[in-house]
Amino acid sequence: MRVLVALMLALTLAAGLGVVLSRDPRRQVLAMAANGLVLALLFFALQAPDVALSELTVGTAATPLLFLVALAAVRMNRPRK
Amino acid sequence: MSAAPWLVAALLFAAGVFGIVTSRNFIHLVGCLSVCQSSTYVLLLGVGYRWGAVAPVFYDHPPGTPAVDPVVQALVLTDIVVGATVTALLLAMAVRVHDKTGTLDPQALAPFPDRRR
Amino acid sequence: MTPVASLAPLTVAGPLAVAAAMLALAHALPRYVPDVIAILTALGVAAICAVLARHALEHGALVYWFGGWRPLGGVVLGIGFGVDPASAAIASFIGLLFAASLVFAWGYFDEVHAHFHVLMLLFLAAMVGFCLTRDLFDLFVWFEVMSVAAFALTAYQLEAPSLAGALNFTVTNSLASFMMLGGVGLVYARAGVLDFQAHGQAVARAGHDPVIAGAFCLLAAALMIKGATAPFHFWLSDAHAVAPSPVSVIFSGAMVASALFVLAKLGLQVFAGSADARALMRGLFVGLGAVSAVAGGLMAWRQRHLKRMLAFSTIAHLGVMLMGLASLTATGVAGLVVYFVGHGLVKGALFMLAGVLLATGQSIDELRLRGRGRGQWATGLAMALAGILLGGAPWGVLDTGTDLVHAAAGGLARPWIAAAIVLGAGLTGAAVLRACGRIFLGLGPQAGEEAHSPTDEETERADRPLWLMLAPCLLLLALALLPAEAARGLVARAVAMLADPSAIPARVPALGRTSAALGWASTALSLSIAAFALWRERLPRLLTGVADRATRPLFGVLKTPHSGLVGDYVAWIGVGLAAFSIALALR
Amino acid sequence: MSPRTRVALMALVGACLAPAVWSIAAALPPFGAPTGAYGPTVNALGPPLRHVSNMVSAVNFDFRGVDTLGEEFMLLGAVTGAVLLLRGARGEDLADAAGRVAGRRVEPRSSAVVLVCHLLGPAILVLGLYMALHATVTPGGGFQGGVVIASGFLLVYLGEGYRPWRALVRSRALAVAEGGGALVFALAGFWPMLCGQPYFANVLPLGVFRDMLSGGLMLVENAGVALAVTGGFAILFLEFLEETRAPRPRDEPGSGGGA
Repeated sequence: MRVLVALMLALTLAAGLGVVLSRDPRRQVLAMAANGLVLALLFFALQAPDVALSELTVGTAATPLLFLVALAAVRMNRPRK
Repeated sequence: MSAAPWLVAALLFAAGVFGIVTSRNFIHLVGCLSVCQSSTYVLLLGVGYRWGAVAPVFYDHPPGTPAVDPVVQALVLTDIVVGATVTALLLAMAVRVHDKTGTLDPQALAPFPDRRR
Repeated sequence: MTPVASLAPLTVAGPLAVAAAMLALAHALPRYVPDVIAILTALGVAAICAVLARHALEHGALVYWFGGWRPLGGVVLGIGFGVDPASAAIASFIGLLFAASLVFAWGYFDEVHAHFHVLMLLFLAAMVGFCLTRDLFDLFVWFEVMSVAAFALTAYQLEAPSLAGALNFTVTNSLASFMMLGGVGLVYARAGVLDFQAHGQAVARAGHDPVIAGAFCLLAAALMIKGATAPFHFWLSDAHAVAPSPVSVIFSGAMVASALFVLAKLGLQVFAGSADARALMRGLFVGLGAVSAVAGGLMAWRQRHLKRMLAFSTIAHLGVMLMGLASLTATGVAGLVVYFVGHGLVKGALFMLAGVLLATGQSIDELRLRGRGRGQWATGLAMALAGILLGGAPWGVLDTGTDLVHAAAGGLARPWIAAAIVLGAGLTGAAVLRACGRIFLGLGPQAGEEAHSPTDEETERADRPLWLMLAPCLLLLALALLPAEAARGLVARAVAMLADPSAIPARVPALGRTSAALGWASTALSLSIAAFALWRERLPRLLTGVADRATRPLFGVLKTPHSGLVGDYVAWIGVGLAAFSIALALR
Repeated sequence: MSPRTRVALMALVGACLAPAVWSIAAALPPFGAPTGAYGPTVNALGPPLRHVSNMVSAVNFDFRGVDTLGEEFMLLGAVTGAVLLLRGARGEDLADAAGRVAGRRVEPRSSAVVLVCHLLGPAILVLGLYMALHATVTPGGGFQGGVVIASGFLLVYLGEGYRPWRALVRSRALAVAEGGGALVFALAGFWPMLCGQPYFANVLPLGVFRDMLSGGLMLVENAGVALAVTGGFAILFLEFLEETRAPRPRDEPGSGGGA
C-alpha cells in the first residue's frame, strides 16, 4: 500500500509538471486529461472513491472537453482588424 | 514518506504558479491554475488518510470498520466543483477576449495599457 | 429555538431560492419584474439582519446550527452561523447597499433573461453567508460563490478592458481561494475542527506551532488579496474600474472591506491565542496598511479615469481599515466596523455619481468631461460633499471610524500611522474634489500629472431618468452624514461580543474620542492640493514646474508595478507571502 | 516585468518560502495517522443516526448541507456567467436558432462511429442515473451522475449530428432544469422549518440501511443536485460548442452588455 501511494504521489507531481510544461495548449489538453486520470487513481489509492469518480468525470472528461472546444472557438474567430 | 504528500502539494502549487507567471497563452495559464488547485486536493485528502483504513462507505464493510476521514473527501468534492466552474468561466472569458483583441498572450492583455510605454 | 433565531438561515437561503426561481422562470418574467423582486429581496435581507443584530445586541450572540447538528461531546459536527451584533449589522448594511445599487441600476440591464439580477442575488447571499458563518470551510464556500458572481459581473460589458480586468481579477482571486483552502487544510490537520470557536481553543492549546502560523499566513494572504491591500491589491484597480458602475458600488463599498472584516474576526476568534499571528498583525500588517493608504492615495491622485481613481482611493481606505484591525484592540476593530459602513456609504455614492456622469456626460474621463457638468448642480454638490467626506472632514460616520482608528493607533505609539491616514485620505479627497471642480465648474484647464495616466472610452445607457439615479446616491450620502458619535457605546458592546461571542458584556465603556484636529488637517490637505491643481495656470510657472519635477519620479516608480499584467500580479502575491515568512522568521 | 524577470523573482521567493514550507511539513502530523475527532465521529454516527452507508454523501447533504448549497449556487453562478459571456456577445435571439458555418463541408459519419454512439449513449445514461440514484449507498451521487448524463448528451452530437442534438438540448429547458434543481435544494431546507426544525434538519423517514431509498431529506437534496448539475453542465457544453459554429456578425458590437 505504501509503495502504491508513494508511486501515485510521484506520478501526480510528474503529471502536474507535464501540464505546466506543455506550452502548446493543444498538447496541454492531453496532459490535463492524463493529470486528471492520475489524480483519480491517487484518490482511489487514498480510499476516496467518491472524489475519484468526480475527478474522473470532471477532470478527465468534462474540463479537457471544454478546453478543446475553447481552442476550436479561438481558432475559428479571426480577430477584427 | 510521513511528509511526502505535504511536500508534493507545495511543489504542485509552486509549479502552477511558475506556469502562470511565465505563460504566453491564456488557455495554457488556465491549465496551470488547475495544477495549483490540484495541490489542495492532495493536501486535504492526505490530511484525512489513515493507513489500513477502508473508504468511508459502509456497504461492503460493516459500520465500525476503521475508515478514512469522510469530511475532507466532502470538502474536496466541493473543491472539484469550484475548479470546474472557475475553469469554465475563465475559458469563456478567454474566448471573448481573443474575439475582441485578437490575442491570447497575457503579456499583451492589460486593461489600461500605458500609452507612454 | 427562539423565533428570531430561526430567521438566520433566511438571510442566505432566501436570496438563493429567489435567484434559482428567477433563473428557471426568466423567460416568462415581464420587464422590470426582476428589478422589483431583487430590490425587495435585498431590502428583506437588510431588515432581517437588522432585527438579528438588535436581538443579538440585547440578548447575546445567536448560534444557528444547520440541520440541528449541535456539538456532541465537544465535537462540532455541522455548520453554524454565528450571529453576533457586529456581523449581523455589517450584513444588514450589505443588504441596504445592494438595494440602493439595484435601484440605481433600474433599467440599466434590460436584457431578457434577468442574468444580472440572478448574479446580484447570488452575490448578496454569498456576502451575507461570508459575514455570518463560523465554519472555516463554509467561509471558503461563500468566498468562492462571492468570487464567481463577481467575476461574471466584472466582465458584463464584454469590451476588451472589462474582459482583461475580469481575467486579472479571476486569476488572482482564484489563487486566493486556493491559498485559503490550503490554510483550512493545515488548520484541519492540526486541530481536526473547522468551527471558529473550537479552533480558537485548539490554537490556544497549541502554543507556538509552525502549522498554525502557516495556516494563518495563508488565510490572511487570501483575505488580503480579496481585501486588496499592498502588495496583493493590483487586481482591484483593474476590476473596479471596468465593472459596470452599479456593480462597482458593491465591489468597493462592501465586497473588499468584508474580507478585512472577516480577517479581523479570524484574528479575534480563531488566532487570538497564537503569538505568531498577533506579532504578524501588529507588525507587518500595520506597515502594509500604511503603504496601501499612501500608495493608493497617490495613485488615485494621478488618475483621470474616474472609476479608476475611485478604485485606487478604495485601496487607500482599505489600508486605513487594515491599520485599524491589525492593532487587534477593541478600539481598532470598532474603527474597522464603523469605517466599513462610512466608507461604503461614501464610496457607493461616488461610484453612482461616476455612473451618472457616464450616462449624462457620455464619458468617464475627467479631462474630457471638463465643463460638461455645468448646470447639474445636484450631481455636482453631491460629488463635492462626497469628496470632502472622503478627504476626512470631521462629520458623519466615516469620521467616527477614522477617529477610532487614530485612537487605536495611538495605543501602538507609532506616529507614522496617523500621518499615513491623513495623507491617504487627504489625497483621495483631493482627487475627487479636483475632478468635481473640473467637471462641474470647468476649472483646471491645465492638466498636471494626471494627463499622462491611461484612460478609456466608455459610456453607459443615457435613457434612464436622472432622479432615479440620484435618489439612491443622495440617500447614501444622507446616511453618511448621520452623527455616529451616539453609536460609540453600541459599537463598543458589539465589538466585545465579536471578540467573545459566548459572553454578554454587562457594561462596556464607550470608546473615547481623540480630537477633530487630524480630521481638519486632512481636509485642509485635500482642499489645498485640489486648489493647486485647479488653479495651477495662475500660479508661478516656477512653482508648478518644481512641484511636477519633484513628484514625477515618485509617480513613475508607483505606476510601474500597476502594469495590468496578470503574471506580474501573481509574482507580487508571491513576494507578499515571502514577506510574511521573513517577518515570522525574524520574530 | 518580463517573464524572465519574474522567474528570477519567483526563485528568490521560493528560496524565502522553502524553509517555512519545510518546517510546516515537519510539524504536521505524519501522513496516514490523523489526529482529529471530526471524521471518526461522523463515521460512527452516520449509519445509526441517518441510516445511510456512504458517509461522504452524509457529510455533503446532511452534516454539512450548507456547503453543498453554496457549491450548487456557485455552479449556477458560473453557468449564468458563462452564458452571459458567450451568448451575450452572439445575441440573445440566436439562443435557440441552430448555428451554421458557411462553407464547411458536412462530413458523413462512419457507420462505426454511429454504432458505437448508439450503444454507448444509453449505457452512459443508465450509468449516470445509477450513480445519481445510489448517492447515499455507494460512491457517486447527484453531482457525478449529473456530469455523466450531461456528457452523454454529447454522444448525440457525435453520433447523430448537430441538428438532432440541438433538437434534444433546448437552452430554455436546461435553464429550467438548472434553476429548478437548485430551487429544489434550497426549498428542501425550508421544509423542516415549517415543522419548527432548523434549516436542513432531516425530518423525512430515514428508510432502511443500505437501501437505495435511505437518507430521508438527503434524497430530495440529491435529486435537486442531479437536476441542477445535468442542466448546468449541458448548458456549458451547449454554449461552448455553439461558439465553434455560430458565425459572428462582424460589424455589430457586443449587444449583451448595458454599454
